[in-house]
Amino acid sequence: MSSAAGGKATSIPLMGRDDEPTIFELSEPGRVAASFRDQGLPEWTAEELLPDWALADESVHLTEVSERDLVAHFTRLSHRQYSVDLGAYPLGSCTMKYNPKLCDEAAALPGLANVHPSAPASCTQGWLELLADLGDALCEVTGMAAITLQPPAGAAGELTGLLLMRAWHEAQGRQRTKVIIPDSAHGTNPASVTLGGYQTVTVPSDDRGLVDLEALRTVLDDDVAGIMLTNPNTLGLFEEDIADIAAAVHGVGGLLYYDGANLNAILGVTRPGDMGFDIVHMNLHKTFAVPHGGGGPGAGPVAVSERLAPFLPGPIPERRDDGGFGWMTPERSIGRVHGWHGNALALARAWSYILVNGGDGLRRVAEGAVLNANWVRHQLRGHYDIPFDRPNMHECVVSATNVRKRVGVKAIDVAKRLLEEGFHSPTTYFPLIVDEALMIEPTETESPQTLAALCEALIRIADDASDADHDAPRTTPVGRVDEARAARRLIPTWDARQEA
Amino acid sequence: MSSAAGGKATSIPLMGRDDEPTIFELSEPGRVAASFRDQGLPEWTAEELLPDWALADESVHLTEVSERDLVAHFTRLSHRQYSVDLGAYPLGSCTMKYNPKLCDEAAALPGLANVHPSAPASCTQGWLELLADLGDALCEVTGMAAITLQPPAGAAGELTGLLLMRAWHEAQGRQRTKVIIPDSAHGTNPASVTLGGYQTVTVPSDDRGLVDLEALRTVLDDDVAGIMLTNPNTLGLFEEDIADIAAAVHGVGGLLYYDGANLNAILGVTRPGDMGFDIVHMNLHKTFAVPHGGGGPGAGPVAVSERLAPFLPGPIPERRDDGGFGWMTPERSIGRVHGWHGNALALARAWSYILVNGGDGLRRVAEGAVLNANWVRHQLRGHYDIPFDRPNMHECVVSATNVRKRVGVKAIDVAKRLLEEGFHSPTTYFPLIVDEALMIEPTETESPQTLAALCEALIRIADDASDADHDAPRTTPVGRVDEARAARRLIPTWDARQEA
Amino acid sequence: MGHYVPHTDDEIATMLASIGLSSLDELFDVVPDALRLAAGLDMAPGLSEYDTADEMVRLADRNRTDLVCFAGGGAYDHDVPSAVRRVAFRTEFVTAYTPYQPEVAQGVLQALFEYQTLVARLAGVEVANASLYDGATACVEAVNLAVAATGRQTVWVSGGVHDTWRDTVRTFAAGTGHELVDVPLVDGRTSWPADGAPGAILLQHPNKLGCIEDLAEARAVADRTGALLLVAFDPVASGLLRTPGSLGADVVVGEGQPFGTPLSFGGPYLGLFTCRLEHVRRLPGRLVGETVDVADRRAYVTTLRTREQDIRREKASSNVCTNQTLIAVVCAIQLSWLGTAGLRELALRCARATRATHDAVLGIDGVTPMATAPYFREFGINLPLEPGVVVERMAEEGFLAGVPTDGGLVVAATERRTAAQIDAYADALRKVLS
Amino acid sequence: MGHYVPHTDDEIATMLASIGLSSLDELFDVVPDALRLAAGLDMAPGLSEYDTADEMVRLADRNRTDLVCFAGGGAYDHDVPSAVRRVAFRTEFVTAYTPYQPEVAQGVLQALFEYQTLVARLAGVEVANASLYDGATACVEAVNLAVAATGRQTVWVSGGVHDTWRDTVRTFAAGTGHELVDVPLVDGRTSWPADGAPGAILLQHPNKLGCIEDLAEARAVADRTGALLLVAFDPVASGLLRTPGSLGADVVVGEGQPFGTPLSFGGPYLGLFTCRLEHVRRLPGRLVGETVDVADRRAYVTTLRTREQDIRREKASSNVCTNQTLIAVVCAIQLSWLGTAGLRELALRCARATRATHDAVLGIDGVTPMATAPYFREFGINLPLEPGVVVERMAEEGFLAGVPTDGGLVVAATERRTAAQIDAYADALRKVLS
Ligand SMILES: Cc1ncc(COP(=O)(O)O)c(C=O)c1O
Ligand SMILES: Cc1ncc(COP(=O)(O)O)c(C=O)c1O
Repeated sequence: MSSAAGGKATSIPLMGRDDEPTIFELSEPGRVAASFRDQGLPEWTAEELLPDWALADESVHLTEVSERDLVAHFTRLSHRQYSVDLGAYPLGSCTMKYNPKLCDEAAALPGLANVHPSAPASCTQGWLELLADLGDALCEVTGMAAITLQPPAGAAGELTGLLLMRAWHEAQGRQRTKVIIPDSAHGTNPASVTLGGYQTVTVPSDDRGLVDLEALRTVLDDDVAGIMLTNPNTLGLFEEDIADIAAAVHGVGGLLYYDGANLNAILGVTRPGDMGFDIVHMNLHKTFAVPHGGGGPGAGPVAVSERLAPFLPGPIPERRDDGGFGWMTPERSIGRVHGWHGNALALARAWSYILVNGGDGLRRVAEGAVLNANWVRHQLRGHYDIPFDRPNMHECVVSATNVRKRVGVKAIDVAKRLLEEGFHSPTTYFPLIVDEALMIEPTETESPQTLAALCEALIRIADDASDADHDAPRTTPVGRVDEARAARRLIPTWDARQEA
Repeated sequence: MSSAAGGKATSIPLMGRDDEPTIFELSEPGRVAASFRDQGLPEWTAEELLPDWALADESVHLTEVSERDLVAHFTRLSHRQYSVDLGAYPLGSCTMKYNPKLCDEAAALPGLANVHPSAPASCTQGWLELLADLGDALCEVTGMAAITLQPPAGAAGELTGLLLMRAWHEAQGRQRTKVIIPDSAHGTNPASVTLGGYQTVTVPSDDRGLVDLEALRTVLDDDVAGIMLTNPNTLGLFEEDIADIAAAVHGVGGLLYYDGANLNAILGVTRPGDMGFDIVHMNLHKTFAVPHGGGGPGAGPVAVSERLAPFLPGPIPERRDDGGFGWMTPERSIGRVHGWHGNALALARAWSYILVNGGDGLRRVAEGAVLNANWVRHQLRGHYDIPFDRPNMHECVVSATNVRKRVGVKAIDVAKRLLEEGFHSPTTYFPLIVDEALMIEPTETESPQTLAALCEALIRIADDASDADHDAPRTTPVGRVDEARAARRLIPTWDARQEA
Repeated sequence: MGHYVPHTDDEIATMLASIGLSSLDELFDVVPDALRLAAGLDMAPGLSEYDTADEMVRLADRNRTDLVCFAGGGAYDHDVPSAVRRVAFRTEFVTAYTPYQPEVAQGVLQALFEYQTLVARLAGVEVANASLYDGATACVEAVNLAVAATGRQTVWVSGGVHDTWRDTVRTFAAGTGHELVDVPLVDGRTSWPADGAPGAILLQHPNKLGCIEDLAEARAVADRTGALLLVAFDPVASGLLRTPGSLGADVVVGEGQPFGTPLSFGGPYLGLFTCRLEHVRRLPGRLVGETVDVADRRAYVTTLRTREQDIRREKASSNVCTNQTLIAVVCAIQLSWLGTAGLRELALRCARATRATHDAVLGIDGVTPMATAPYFREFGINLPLEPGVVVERMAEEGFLAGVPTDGGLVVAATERRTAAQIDAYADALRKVLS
Repeated sequence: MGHYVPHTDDEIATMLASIGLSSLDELFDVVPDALRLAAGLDMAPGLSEYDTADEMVRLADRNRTDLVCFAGGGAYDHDVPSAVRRVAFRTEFVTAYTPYQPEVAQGVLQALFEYQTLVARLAGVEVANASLYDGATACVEAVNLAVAATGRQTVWVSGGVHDTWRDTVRTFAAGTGHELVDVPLVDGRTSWPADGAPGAILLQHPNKLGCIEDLAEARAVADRTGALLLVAFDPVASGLLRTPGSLGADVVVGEGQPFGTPLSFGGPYLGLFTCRLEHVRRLPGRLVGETVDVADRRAYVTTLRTREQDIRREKASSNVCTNQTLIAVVCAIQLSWLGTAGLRELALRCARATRATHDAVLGIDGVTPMATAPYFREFGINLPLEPGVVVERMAEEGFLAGVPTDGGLVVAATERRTAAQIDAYADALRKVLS
């Protein structure tokens, strides 16, 4: 292997120390960037067009900057920001893989971007065909029968799924109150359960890091609406007993919900539908190369088994016998979960990603992701604790407990030190059942060289850990940030700061 | 005025100190980024298609990287690069103004970018109309009669102009051997003179910093083919005697060549044609918002007066009576100066810039450029020597002689210190007639706040100058670079380095 | 083709060996045989980048983008300057994750801080979050906040709220058990019930017929009933109209698409969520705050995290995690580009084009207004033909005629619409109706 | 409209006052009245960004981009991957100037260093400069270098060099006074004169008819006559053919457009200039070299500057200043994306498509080959009709048929051409000729 690591952002350690003024500080009375096209209309005044009582006395103050200063300001801000295109981002559970540039261009096609969502089907056949094709592909990948593409993110998909669960149970004429989630679940799961109108019942993990089947059986009764699982779970471990779990839950008339955040691990290998899941959400921004955009937008389609199809949100694109496409709304639909058709351009990105990879390529994705994560676990052995040291899938969770015990350096210090080494940090303190957790998901797009450099850095950090690490990071645009003060002395806007 | 300066790249120190490995170090045997479309053709082997004697024994070794590593490498390199969009770039003679983003998008239009240059006029009417419109506009701006858009840069324009001069004199049945340039001329002028087959005769500047009219008269004789001038000249001063100069040169049958590098200063104010110039080149990458691209590409159209039109390079776009457009080649054309039609997409950018500004906007450009440069000169007075302290046009040339005498800090040290302050450096040691020259061209797109911050920085540097400045810059991706060693121990390629 | 998995066969072999395996399949030994997808996915093999692009272009070309757009209903056809596109989609913004590590995320964090400031000003309240999914789901969160704040389950929802937004609120109410009461429009304005004790009253301003609501009256109703006043506003209207906050709204939500985001077939759009400071601890989603770093340098960070699902779990104020940050950045840049004067000009030009369109079409036989109340940037008309049919026929004429609702058609015109287009639209409509 | 001059009226007044002026006009007092443009420019007033964009689109739409391209002649219709576009046009590369201050220009400098390495490898010689304008002007510089090196004014120029490139060489020879001798092609190969003492011999490989030249023979001619061997090569050919350097070329120039640059109506393209190390001090244009900074860190800088016009002035090796750096960066990224295997594959696919096209059209009545010598990626055909007429008629059929030369038509096919397009092309040509 060559010495250099492709995924190490060797330029990161010097991201600007100088802070960048806010756009408000750059603002100067009378400065203008905006220009407008010639409409050729009468220049009616506001007073001629609108009633006095409705008109503001003075216009809202925004900014006053030139296009030149505007462009420079945000360009400089971009230089104070880490990103996948600068280096590796082994942020567990987030699947920060490299997203092919072709997907950016696909989503920017005028023929997709310049279409009004209310335009009649006769004028949007291309969009409808795209959405129908994507839906079919996602059903094939998950082994489900029908799908809604409306949910704009994973959490929205979860809540949509829980409302489907509720509608289904009601259709069976029963009221159920509980939804089971494992103690390793992501926070959105319990939060969604509450919004779905259910109580959360937590089932512990056993010493394998998997759902404790016995413990599960004890909480299963006919008041259980269903269970929410990720598989592989948030420890990166495959729930080997999933078939028994499914049988048990179905046994009491409950439904299985699949949180698809970790779908990247099993593409083309196994399918939630085959495992017995009834409802599945996918995070297209994790598995299907929708870039994260600094926190969003994403897309969280929800696929379901045959029996739940009649309850899906509508409208849903459907193939007509004449080869054309139209919209249809399932007869017992729970209603819409988005103002329009979901994050359409993100869906288009995902479709281009599926086309370029194909069935064969998707399986390669899973293989690469799982290979990388297992290799990392092997490297870190002996330097970090590995609470569940068994074959993992797309991510591995290690613990800095030994380091903390030895020199008082915690997971957060390790994370900040890694920033100095030119990598983004792993996810820390999640899942909650592992203390000093470092959740590492290399993804399939990082090369062995990058993984080697990442592991070397992590090992060096553990082995050389010292008090000084509490001062890390020292080479980033700003040093360690005072989060407590931000909450204590809340400054949510520039105006609040002016008053403060 | 608000405190913050829009054009100060306060984030400049962010650019990585760590060096970025070369793409060759990132290369790994067997790694592939490329993919090709499905052609549906027989998969003939090279041996089936080409004669053995022509085939290479082994393929040329390039690189072997993944798309992910490729993107990250060049993205990180971009973080080690200063640019106009990061901050002010007061690089005299280069007119580093902000270039409207709309011009980028205009030049990227598929209808312009995906046209083969040999396509017949019947298929390229849009391009021909654009070039004809641009040519007309540039003739209006310069006050000339006809134009060639072929020259790809200023120097190419110069040489084209000199060949036109030569052709014209020959058409008059005379051989002339000398071309006059002022001692303040840019290096491309004398270099072009030589390639044009003439000898350079240098005329000194007088104590006003202008062409010494008397000295000029003494060198004028019937062996003089012409004179090359910039106006304003490279000191940023307007050649007030231009009318007399023109009369004198024309008096001996010589021609006047206008180096348009400084055209930004006089847009809509005065025109080379009206001053008596016969041949004019423009640097569209200076005046008409073609971005410099790290050193090019540019465009250097050459406009001429009526009598020189018959000699222009061809083909030239022309309006047909039927409203259509075609190509024509002047009867006594010197021949082509570019393989096709010049840097066409750069020409399209310039046209969009002219459209958006219009005649009124172009005059504003000149006003802003001249106002900014004069304001800067006034600010720096007393801190730097100002050899020719009189109203200047778009740029002002100051000298660090006083600073050098005081503390031994030279113009280059001032330049390097300014980099630490988050600005690009002015042009240094040019024009040659000013020692320790710092040539400052703020351009019209920088705001008063930016100019103030720039001047404050320059003044601080001069006033606080000390030995330590020889170590500047200290906050940039690399420290002061050893240029001597580069020449002494030449490493022009990665392969040379491997051998070295 | 898996172009994006870089590993060479040699590397795969080496890595497998170093973890004690001899084949890629063995990586999945933990998956019970019964669950293995023996035959692989039933999907076409991967294409080259170029063949993929060709297919995407084929699909894109099957959409009518030639239609001159007079449709609104929450999605507006505004111009977007090149500078905004170019800067907002820089890869550092596009490929970053949620700013969990503020030391290397100041770019996104500061952009969001500026976004929050700008949006809070548009709404006229003190706090804005870092974005929600879209206008419809922002209404859902507003209702949830209000019910939690007042402890009252009943919510009055004005019939002036976009149909699809109301549907969305209703869908999620099934989970939370909120009781939604529909309040009708009378001549284009919400006419509130005389009595009742709702936890919140929700109206849209200007509403789905384009009409300007009487927010002062709504405030009075809220005061009388002890409800929170929730306003779904059109942020462009703040260029001319009084802000909802200045008229007493407690929570102001809206759709941010008009600022820099193309029509995009409906998404990704931008859920604006703002409220009075007193409700900040119930704020859904992420909030960026200013603070300092160890060296006392100004810095930004996501704050009041204890509201959020990853910490508060089942007691979280909302389940939102991934939001629409990139679109918020676009919005911040677009608002900065418009600036104070530009926003006003934008609003004025939309109002002018709408007035011109209104006057042109109301001269047509059989076309009558759905309401007489003053409108801002869209207006409703009743037609002698079924609106859906009119939309189809108008498409043949090259126009997207409007958005059908309540048996009529709502017509919108933005700053992009010219006098010539408006005349052509009226002519086409006259032709279609005759 | 001058949108891009930020100054407010107040600022202008303040600035004028501080420099002792009271109006903008006074800034130009140094310009004699007689020379002032009293009436201002006779040009339309400025447009908004959007009206400008509309006009550019109107012009763009008047070009036929639907034509399936079988034209080459130095400009080839290759695929460009999105990654190359996205990265190469990052604003740091686009809006940077010449790297005069290496401490803040390592991005461009290192990209050029990588470019020089890649291009030197393609040519098979030790040195490549940082780019020239295009292939034609690169030939001019090659001739200038050779004449300076040998002190001989006579240059033999093969008739196989693209017509426009030869015209360009001839244009500039008028200034330098070089004597150019045209050397004819015989059955597609240059047939060199028996005797003479040129300073250089210049040929193209493969030549304008697509034929592969005998470089070994050319080297022998150069040795015999004491001339330098100048080769204008197609860099794509180096994916399969021996490099000119490996066959003894002294200077290798070419057109870099095939690597990442769209057809662009002919520019900006990329002049490749490479030579043997012994000629490096006569190298035209800029050269980047590796060195170190004060702290002994690896760094890059433009070097051997004493060759250049700004220092050597009238004695400079060339007058080139601004070059095509951005296109060189594009080229470096595209070559890195292709990689070793990809370049070979690219060349092979061009050769296959060209062979398929050749076989398809030579079956047509009246179509005969212009030469029987082996060809690589284009080939010449004689037609029963005037080639210009055929090109026009083929355009009506949806094809750009080729580039006319020497009474015939040169037809090229790249990796973008499919079997279906090639068959359709042959059918159309048959139709046009019948
Ligand atoms: C395991 C898991 N479940 C659910 C989610 C929520 O998905 P989203 O952020 O798209 O709402 C995440 C996101 O981080 C996750 O990691
Ligand atoms: C005064 C002057 N003349 C000529 C030139 C040469 O123009 P170009 O670099 O476009 O060849 C320049 C460029 O810097 C210049 O400043």
